[in-house]
Amino acid sequence: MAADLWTALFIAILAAFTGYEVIGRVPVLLHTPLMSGSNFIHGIVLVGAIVALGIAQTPLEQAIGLVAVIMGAMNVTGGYAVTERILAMFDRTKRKEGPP
Amino acid sequence: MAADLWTALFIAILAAFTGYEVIGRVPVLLHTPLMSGSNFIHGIVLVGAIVALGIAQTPLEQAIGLVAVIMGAMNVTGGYAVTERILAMFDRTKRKEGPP
Amino acid sequence: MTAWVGTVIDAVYVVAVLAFILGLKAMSSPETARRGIVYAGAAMLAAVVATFFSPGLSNFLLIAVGVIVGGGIGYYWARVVQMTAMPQMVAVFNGMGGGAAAAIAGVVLLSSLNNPADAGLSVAGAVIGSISIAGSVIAFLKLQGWMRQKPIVLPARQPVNLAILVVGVAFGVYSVVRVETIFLLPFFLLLLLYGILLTLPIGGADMPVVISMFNALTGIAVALDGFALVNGPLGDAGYAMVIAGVLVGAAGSLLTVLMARAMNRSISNVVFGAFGATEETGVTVQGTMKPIEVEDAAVLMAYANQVVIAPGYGMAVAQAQGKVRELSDLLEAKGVSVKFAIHPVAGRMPGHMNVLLAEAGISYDKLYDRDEINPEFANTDVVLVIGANDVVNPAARRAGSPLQGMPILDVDQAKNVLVIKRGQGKGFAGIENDLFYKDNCRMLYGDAQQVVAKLVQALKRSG
Amino acid sequence: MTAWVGTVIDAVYVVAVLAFILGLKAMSSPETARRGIVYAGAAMLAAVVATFFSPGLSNFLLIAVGVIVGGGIGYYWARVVQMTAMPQMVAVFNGMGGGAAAAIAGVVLLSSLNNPADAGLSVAGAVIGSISIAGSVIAFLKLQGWMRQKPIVLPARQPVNLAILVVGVAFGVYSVVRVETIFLLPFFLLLLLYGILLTLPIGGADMPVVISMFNALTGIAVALDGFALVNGPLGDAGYAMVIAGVLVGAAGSLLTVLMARAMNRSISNVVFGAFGATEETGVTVQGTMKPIEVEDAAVLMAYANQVVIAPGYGMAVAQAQGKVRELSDLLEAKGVSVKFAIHPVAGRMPGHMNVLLAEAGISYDKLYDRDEINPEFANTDVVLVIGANDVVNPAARRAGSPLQGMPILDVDQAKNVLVIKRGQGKGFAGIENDLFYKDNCRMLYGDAQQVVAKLVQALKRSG
Ligand SMILES: NC(=O)c1ccc[n+]([C@@H]2O[C@H](COP(=O)([O-])OP(=O)(O)OC[C@H]3O[C@@H](n4cnc5c(N)ncnc54)[C@H](OP(=O)(O)O)[C@@H]3O)[C@@H](O)[C@H]2O)c1
Ligand SMILES: NC(=O)c1ccc[n+]([C@@H]2O[C@H](COP(=O)([O-])OP(=O)(O)OC[C@H]3O[C@@H](n4cnc5c(N)ncnc54)[C@H](OP(=O)(O)O)[C@@H]3O)[C@@H](O)[C@H]2O)c1
Repeated sequence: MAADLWTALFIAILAAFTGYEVIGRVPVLLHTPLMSGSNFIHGIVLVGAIVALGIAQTPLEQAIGLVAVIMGAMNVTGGYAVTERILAMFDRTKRKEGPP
Repeated sequence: MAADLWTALFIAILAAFTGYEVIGRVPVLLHTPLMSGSNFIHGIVLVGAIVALGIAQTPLEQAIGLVAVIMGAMNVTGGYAVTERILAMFDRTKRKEGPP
Repeated sequence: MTAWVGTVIDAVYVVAVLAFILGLKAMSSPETARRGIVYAGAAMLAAVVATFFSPGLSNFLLIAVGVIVGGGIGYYWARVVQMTAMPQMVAVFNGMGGGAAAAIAGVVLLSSLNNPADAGLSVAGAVIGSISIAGSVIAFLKLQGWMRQKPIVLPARQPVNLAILVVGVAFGVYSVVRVETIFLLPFFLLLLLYGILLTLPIGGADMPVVISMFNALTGIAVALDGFALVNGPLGDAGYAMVIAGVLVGAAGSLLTVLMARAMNRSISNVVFGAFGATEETGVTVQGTMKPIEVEDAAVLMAYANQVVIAPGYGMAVAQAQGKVRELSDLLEAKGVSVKFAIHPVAGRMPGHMNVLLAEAGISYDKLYDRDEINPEFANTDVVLVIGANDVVNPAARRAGSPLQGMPILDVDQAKNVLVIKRGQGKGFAGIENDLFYKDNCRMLYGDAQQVVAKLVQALKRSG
Repeated sequence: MTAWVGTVIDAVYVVAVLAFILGLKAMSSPETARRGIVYAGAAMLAAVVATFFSPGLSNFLLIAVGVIVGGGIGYYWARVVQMTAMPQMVAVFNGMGGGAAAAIAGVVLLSSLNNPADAGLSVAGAVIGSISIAGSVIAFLKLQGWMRQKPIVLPARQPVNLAILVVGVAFGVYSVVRVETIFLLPFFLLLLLYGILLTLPIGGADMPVVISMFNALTGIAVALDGFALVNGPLGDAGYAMVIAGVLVGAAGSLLTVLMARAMNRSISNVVFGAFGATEETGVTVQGTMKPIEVEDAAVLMAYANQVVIAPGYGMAVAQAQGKVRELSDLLEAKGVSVKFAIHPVAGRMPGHMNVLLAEAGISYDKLYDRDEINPEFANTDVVLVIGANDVVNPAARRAGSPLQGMPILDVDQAKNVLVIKRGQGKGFAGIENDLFYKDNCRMLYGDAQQVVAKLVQALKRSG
């Protein structure tokens, strides 16, 4: 067990650097979509929620697990749709020709 | 075992990103010291060499292990000293006042 | 279940993590941003589907119901809201993530309170997740206008909040030490309360920074849950959570700092400052605010060589972007060169103006950022300020002003400045604007959408 | 050994990895570079010391002897070499790392050939490590001048090399499949041979790129060894190796690409191209090369308002930097403004000129990079080119030239150009230099150090 925690710590350190460095110098313009996009990514919590509900035994555990799954699923789909909508607007950055 | 390899793969992916991103836009001026510095960092191979020699059984294994340790140690100390010497020169970047 | 199923699931998680990183990277550059969310989305789908096949799960019906109900609500809600409501949507979905993290921690605590390492990690995850959901909900309510936007400042809030936090965490620790699930109830309740009280005193306009902070916190909560799961039989899901969670935690923290910096604020200022509750005193502005008729304003613009439009928060509230597009097209048809001056923190979220103007179909090459447009104002005939205030306030150049040092749009250097606003209302910073009293400045009072519509009408009549 | 020892060792590894990352980050910015190597060094020391206490190790005497002997040699060698020999020192120490990786893989293969996963990883590590040590040693010999620098091109080398690589790897795979250690001998020998043959055809001047490539390869070999170790009882040492190795592998790969790009080359060009073996034909340059007396050159410089010195490879070979410093000081004492024009790929390794001039005590604020200095040449009275050729060759502006598109120093736009070189020798790219035939250009023939010394003398006499 202890070994797994150390490994997880290695992973966490590296992930922190990756997250920090990947953002780098991001233009102000992208702050909101990036916030929304990273909001979507922590939707991976849904995976944990599925596991939690999947191993839940008592009705109380099942109820809380169900809440977790519902919330996690909202995080995922909502986060995706919002980010997608925001970024769809930026797509016009490509057509510099003029208004449609 | 298989689980450990997957974990190591997670770690490798993250380390690759970290290495790639950390370098980012490095000025040409620093290419050589950075090459030398990263050369020093893979001197961590000495740790593996110590383990390999430490668990070596047969004389052949011991001989090869000893070669590994010697080479690894050269990597570490030589890599450090070279990098240190190169970077010591750049230190004058700080005193913009003029020659000493 | 055969062994290769486990291997495939592990492989999916590894690929998903890779795609998250690539997606995040892609999202931080305008050209590739959209590709980024698609990568991340595909990875998420794969990870969720793979998890269904994990060995040893039960309650499949419940899981399916939860995913469908939650997913359906989230997707529908996100598709139907107004574009201007995006910040509060981010808040709400982030809160859901925090809530899920807290709930997972709850399940782990209920089922394995006797494992001190896992329980400890879960308590930490529950603390952060609970604060995140409570705070995000308050942020949502404020931004949505369902709650007072102005900072709500309770007496002695700092010590009270601290006490609530400490007592709440103590309940959690105690329940782990005594292996007693009953103490988990006050634990969760107190932390939710803390999240609410923490967010109440923050003004609606600081919300983007706070939402970003809660976003990073949710990431950390997810990672803590992941840590607690890695020891279990389904450890690799835990690793994926640790990586994605920490990734968001780190990226989100950096983003929060960057956002606060773009607004010339510090994080502690935002969280503990109750900024916006005070007002500057002692400085009185000379001169009067001089109104102008819509017809005269239209003529002024029609005969200009160059018109620069400086939109702000008021344009967003009034949803005037469509009308602004019409105005811009009309002026261009008359041979006037039209440019938009985009201040980085105009509006209420970073990139707000770009998003709205893009929505209205105004082409990106007409948008100029502060550094590009500032040198041009001296040669500009007419600047039309639409519902902007702080970002065009020359007081920023005056020592002692609360805005001091904030980079502004130098609209006061243009030959004529027209300002659309409803009345004497102040901007986000709550201070007077010297600009409105300058000789070259004229006011067009009224709601931004209506005034711009009248300008459009006047231009059509005249041409 | 008690359990907490293992925990402490694990913690040391985690901290060490953190310090490696921070160190690498620090090293990529000039202000913090030196701090970076100190971080990394402290971390390395801690990791090595911690490893000694790993449970279950034996052969302590041998380990100590190995560390002291290897460490001593490495340190002594690195301290005594000339600064100009740094590139080959990096090559040699990198080769040692590759060799260690190959040897570790050898031990693992000998002791656990029956574990297919570990053995497979070790074979991969051995392949890459062997190529790295063999190639690095050749690079060292070439740069040190102990072997012909010019590309050594054997007939049909591409298919022959490929065949050697394939057969070598096949021996390795076969030994794993048959669990037969005897096949490891041809395996290692063939791979060492491949490394040698791969590097032989590469010209001495391409070596920095190749060394950087071998550096990245060693990192990957170390990571592969680490992968093979994570399953063993001392797994955490393996994780540290995976992280540090991949870190170097990724950073080194990027660095290799950046270095090649700075020299306007592609990696495959460098590795497979045998560049420098061909020469341009068909273009004949008009005019003659006009020599000038040292005294006249000294007078020209002494009465100039501004002298720009453009050093190149010849200055490095001649070790003229000390004399150049004297010259610069003398001119400045006479009121002449002296600047140094540093082309990014002047010399034979990136940053070569900066390192040498800094070594001679020339202050950093006199060094100007290409973009800064190019606009100034038109207003410069005298440019002194010291042993530079390609980087000042105006042929780069001519379509069809092998240098076409390479950014150069526009020294030909100065009023007078003085060039120090030994004779008619060509530069690295092996092509004629139009500059030397221009009307405003005069040649100072001789070894760079001697010519500059004569200039110094002449200046002292005159002043
Ligand atoms: N962009 C971000 O990320 C962000 C985030 C948080 C905070 N902030 C802060 O928000 C401020 C943004 O500056 P800003 O100049 O855009 O806005 P502002 O300073 O808040 O001023 C908005 C102005 O619009 C007017 N207005 C409101 N509703 C209107 C309507 N329906 N029609 C016409 N006018 C209307 C108001 O005056 P009346 O009441 O008289 O109409 C007010 O003076 C900055 O201080 C910035 O630091 C920005
Ligand atoms: N910096 C890097 O990272 C790097 C790495 C690899 C390759 N390169 C390549 O190397 C070249 C560098 O250009 P460069 O202009 O610095 O050098 P160069 O083009 O190689 O020319 C050097 C010149 O110095 C003269 N020289 C040699 N020894 C001398 C001595 N002892 N005293 C006086 N003169 C001497 C030679 O002419 P004589 O024989 O007539 O004296 C030769 O023309 C570029 O093509 C670049 O792409 C650079």
